[in-house]
Amino acid sequence: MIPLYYYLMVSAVLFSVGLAGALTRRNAILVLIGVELMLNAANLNFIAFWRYSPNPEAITGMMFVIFSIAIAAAEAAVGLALIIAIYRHCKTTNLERMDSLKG
Amino acid sequence: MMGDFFKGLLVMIWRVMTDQPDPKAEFLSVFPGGLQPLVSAVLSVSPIILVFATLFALTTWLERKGLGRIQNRLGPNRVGPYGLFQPIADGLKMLTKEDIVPRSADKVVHFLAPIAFLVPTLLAYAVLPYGRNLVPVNFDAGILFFFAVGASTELSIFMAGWSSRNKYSLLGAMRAIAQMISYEIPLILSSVTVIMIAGSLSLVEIVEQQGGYQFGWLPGWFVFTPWGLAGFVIFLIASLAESNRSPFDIPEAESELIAGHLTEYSGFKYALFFLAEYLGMFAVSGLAATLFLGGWRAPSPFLEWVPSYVWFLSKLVSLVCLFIWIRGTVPRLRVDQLLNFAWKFMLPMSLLNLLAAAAWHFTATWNFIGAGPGRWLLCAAMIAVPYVLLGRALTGGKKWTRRTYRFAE
Amino acid sequence: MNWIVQYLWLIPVLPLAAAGALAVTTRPHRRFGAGLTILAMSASFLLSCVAFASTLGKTTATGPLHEALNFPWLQIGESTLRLGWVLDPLSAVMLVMVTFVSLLIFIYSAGYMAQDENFTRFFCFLSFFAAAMLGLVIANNLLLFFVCWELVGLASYLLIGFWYQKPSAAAAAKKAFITTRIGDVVFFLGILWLYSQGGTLLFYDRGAGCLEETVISDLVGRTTIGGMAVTTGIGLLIFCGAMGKSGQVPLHVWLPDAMEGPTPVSALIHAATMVAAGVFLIARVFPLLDPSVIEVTGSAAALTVVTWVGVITAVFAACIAVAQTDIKRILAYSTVSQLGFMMMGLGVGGVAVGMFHLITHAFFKALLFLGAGSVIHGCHEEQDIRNMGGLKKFMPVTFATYAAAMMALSGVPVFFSGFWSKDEILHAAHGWSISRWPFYLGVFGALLTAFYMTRQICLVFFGSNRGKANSAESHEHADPAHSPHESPAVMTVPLVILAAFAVLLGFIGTPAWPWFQKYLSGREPEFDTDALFHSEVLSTLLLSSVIVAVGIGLGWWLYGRKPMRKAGEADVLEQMRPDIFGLLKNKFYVDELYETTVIRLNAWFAQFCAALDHWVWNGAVLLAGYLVLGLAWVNRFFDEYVVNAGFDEGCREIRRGGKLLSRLQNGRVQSYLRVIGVALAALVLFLMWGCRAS
Amino acid sequence: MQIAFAILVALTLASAIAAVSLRNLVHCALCLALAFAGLAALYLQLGAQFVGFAQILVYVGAVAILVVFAILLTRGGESAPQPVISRSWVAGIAVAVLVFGVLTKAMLSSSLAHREPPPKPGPAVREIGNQLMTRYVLPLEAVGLLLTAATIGASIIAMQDAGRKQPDPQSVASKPANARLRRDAEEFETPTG
Repeated sequence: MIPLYYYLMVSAVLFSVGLAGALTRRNAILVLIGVELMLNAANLNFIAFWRYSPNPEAITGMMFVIFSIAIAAAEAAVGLALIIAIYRHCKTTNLERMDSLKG
Repeated sequence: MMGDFFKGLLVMIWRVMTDQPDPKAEFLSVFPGGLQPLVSAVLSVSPIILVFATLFALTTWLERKGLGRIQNRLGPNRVGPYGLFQPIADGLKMLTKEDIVPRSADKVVHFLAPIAFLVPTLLAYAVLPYGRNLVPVNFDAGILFFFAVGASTELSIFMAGWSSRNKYSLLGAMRAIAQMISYEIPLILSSVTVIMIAGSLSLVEIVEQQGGYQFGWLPGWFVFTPWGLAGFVIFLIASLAESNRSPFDIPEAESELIAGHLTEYSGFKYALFFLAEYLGMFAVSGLAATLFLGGWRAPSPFLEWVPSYVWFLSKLVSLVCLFIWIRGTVPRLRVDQLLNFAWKFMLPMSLLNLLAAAAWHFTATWNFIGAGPGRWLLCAAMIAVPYVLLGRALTGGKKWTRRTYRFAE
Repeated sequence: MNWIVQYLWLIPVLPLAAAGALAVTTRPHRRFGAGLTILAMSASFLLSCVAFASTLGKTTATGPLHEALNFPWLQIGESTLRLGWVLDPLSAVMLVMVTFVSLLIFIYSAGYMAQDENFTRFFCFLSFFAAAMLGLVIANNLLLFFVCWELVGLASYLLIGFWYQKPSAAAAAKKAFITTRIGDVVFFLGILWLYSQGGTLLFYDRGAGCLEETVISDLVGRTTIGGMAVTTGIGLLIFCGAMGKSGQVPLHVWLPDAMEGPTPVSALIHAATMVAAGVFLIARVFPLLDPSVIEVTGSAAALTVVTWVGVITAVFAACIAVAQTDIKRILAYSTVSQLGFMMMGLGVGGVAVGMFHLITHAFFKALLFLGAGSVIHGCHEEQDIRNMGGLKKFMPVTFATYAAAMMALSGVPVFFSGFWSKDEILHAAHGWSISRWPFYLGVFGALLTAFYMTRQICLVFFGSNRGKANSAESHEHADPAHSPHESPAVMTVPLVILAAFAVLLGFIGTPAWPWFQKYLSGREPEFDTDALFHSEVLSTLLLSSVIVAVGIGLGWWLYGRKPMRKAGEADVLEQMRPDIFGLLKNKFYVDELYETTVIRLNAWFAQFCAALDHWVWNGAVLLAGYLVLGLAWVNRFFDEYVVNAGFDEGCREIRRGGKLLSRLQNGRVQSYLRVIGVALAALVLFLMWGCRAS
Repeated sequence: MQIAFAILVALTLASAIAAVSLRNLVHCALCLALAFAGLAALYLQLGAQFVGFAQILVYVGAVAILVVFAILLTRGGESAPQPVISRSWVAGIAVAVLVFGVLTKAMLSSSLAHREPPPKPGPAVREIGNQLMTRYVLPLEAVGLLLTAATIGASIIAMQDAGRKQPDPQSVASKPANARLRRDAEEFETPTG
């Protein structure tokens, strides 16, 4: 049977991959993708902990994932809409050129 | 060894024929333990593929014949009796055609698209209960599974449209996705009513719930309740749109954008798409039958002896015929009409239907005189009144003038 | 306490509400406007009738019962100012009269103003006026009285100037307003004096009111300049207000000009109600003028003044009326003279006499004005009686009612109300202790009244038509559009009703059955016919009948016998004595007199003030201005070269610091994210070590 | 079991890495969808059926589509000419590695990392339903509100502001898909690629 920390490792890798993507890509959408990946890594953690918890009848972990999925969906929708709006405003999705808020 | 193999096979077939529980057990016992899951999977999958592939072939023939009749033509009548072998001929043609890929196309995605389209469609069949004990996998979230895989076909359509680098394909794909997203919501909402009443996500359970007869003769199918009827209609319309069939076939409108996302496909890949679309249609009508028409249940007590899968298949086929009929009758919509219809009419109606179902659920405990007719009237009113009002509001009180025909000189 | 007294306030408030509603209605809603006002008016008419009925037969030992309802309105330090309303025979009679006449006139105006574009505005003003008048009638507090009084003045200003496009109308409105204002100022002085002396302005306050024994007997004790009793002084001041409002000489000048307003307005304000307000005021504060009515011995000197002013006004105005040619002006001057009669009646005979004439006069004068209005209407806005004549056959109803009113005014014996009321006055004057002259002058005035009314009616209704339509007698009915015509029913019906009252109303005050007088003084009337044949009563009756006969006969002999042929022709009297006639025609040159004296003085003073302003004050202001400018300049210099420099330096420093710090914020999302990542790592590490430690 | 797990993990991680590293954005989006599918499969393997299907339904069915649409609307469809890696990528990678290291250290040092799973719990879907309706009903309401707000907000943000481009009111209907579709029609008149 698979021990828990396999899943934890997987989610850690997934998380850092997402983080790396969010940190290194120029395109805003790619950054969003990275964020989504990080979220899913967290979800995987929850599910894994639920499954491996001493009493899986308490389905708190799953609940948490369900809610986080819903919220992630909302977040994706709004985020993408924002990106589209930004694109329409300054004709780029390149994060390095969206620095009009610099001091 | 060989003996009990065939014996087991025969027993299994007999049991399947006569709706007996757990038909596979005896036959599986022949095999060594390691193989058993694999064999059982094969045993569940292969009949589905065979049956529905045949059904697909027959349906193409039936559709062309039916449309021909509707359009006052003969339809295919050359190959075989009544052109019955036409599908075979078509299939041969398709398979032997050259497979063209545009130079600028994104090869990988272009290649993956039909597969990504076909696989989920086939997966959807896994949860349908075909007969009394005939269900491949009995997930207790079966209907959710169905919709999940159904939803994942949209991406494949996008892949097809985007990868072939053709404006018509892209437009078609975009239209298809917009349409599918828009109509998925009424589809799911109208089936949520059933889930609410049945109290389960498992299709088997749902069919179980539809047993028995009300008033002694009317089957307990959900379609025979106010909310059920409304839900059934909404479901049918939405599933028409989901499976890109006329009058909602604008994604592949031949006359506007030549077959939409299928423009750049030919030969085998095109055949796959074609197959997948029809399979999708079967699956969704199968789901409709399961949710509203009582699945494999017989319409009346004295027809119980007929095997259950016959009922299921007959319901499915009649739904398919209905689809064909609609396709032959109703003209195609415009994009904005389509979406307005989805968001301004279908969505509110399905929500109201949900309310009606809730009312039905809570009035189930009524036990005064005339409670039965009372809740019938209540729910019916809860659906009918908003329907009339909404219709009024949407048509903006405009009168339908007589249609005028314009001919080319 | 009588229940109707609780709801007395409704009577003025209903028309006020109607006015308010109309003020926000747009022009097109004519029917609504008229309907609303008439509805409100009739409602308050009914209420008034109820109130009137409730006062019948309520008497006390001393006199009529005054049912007052007072409430605190304003708290100034120690003293609270209390307002309230009172219901007693006086106000009840006035209420009924005012509401009834107003109602009829409203209905009439609905027909008269039918063509006017500002229909709704007109009704709004009318209703507003009625509200103010009714408030004045029921007021139980001199202040409230004064407020309503001023509102009435405002309403009359608005209504006189209703056709403000006509410069003459605007001027007339201004004149009326200012002239009455002169009186009002004095009136207000009187109020203040009364408050300072008596300490209350409530009329009736369970014995503590300013018209009741305690206060009055306290006031009559004190004397002021020239040994005059305080009450007398106050009474005179208040009487000045009455003079202004009800056009006594010398403040009568505004009343004739007020005829510029629409005829219903003239009828309502300048005949029936508002001008009567002055008389009503005197009747209301009568105890101040003559303490004896409430068994307080004190000087009634003020009454003498009232009497003399009344007499002079009566004769003076009657004389002028003889020579006027504008139909409404004649009526206006006759109003003035009748008001004089009322004042005289008050002076010589007390409240009952004056009020009786007021009531009867209200009806027939309103009727006269409405008739005149109907005549003007029928003759297409023609007002000069020289261009009329022979209207008898064109407008029979108008003629009949008009004739009735005329006879009532000139006091044709027995059957007409004017006869009885005027006879009352003459009789009282005859019995006046101080002097006989009022009697003689009154007789002369009555004679003139009969005369000029006859003259007017002859010129208007008899003879042949001298209107523009057929100034050339060639074709009588050439164009019916311009030939006179009878007015619509909505106008004639009120005429008929008023006529009925003008005739019958006299019988409630005959010497044989003096119901009215008794009612006012709160006693039971008793019926005795031989009071009629008491010697000097009979003699005055006969005398006044003779006078009337003479007056009418003279008028007929001069004007009726050989009617005026055509418009341009000179008046008969003018042919005899041009000088006198001219004098009368020009109203004794009173206006001109004021023009040369008062107004000239005023203008001169104004110019003087202007000069003062321009040279003295202006200079001072300029000086101050330059001073301030100089200061400002110094200030600016300091700012620019001391303060600004310092601040600029400071700001520059701060900005430099900010630049340095803002490097941190480079606006790149990802760099922030990096920081977050590092922070996350740091946090986890910290937690781990934290756990290890614990 | 192990094999399936290995395959799934390999698939998921590979497609995740591809999703953040490929040049062509659409490929990235597709790989993202694949990664989501793999995760869903992992959930199923962990016995969380409902969550798995929900994951597919939401992420593959909706979020991936949204991403794709966003990509096309921002003309990211064609491969970018300029370098797709930001200038400070070294620092980024460094931070990511740091975080990864810390996480692994935390995990391995924790006691319950090597816990074995208890026997499989019973079918949880009905249980989830009950819990959602009873214990978690308030969060459920909140999430419903959030989703509504997000829908409206997203459609308003992404809507072409009506004054400028689309005078007719009904195309600015209560749905981004509508406006979206029209915008595609505008933006992709010219064949891309």
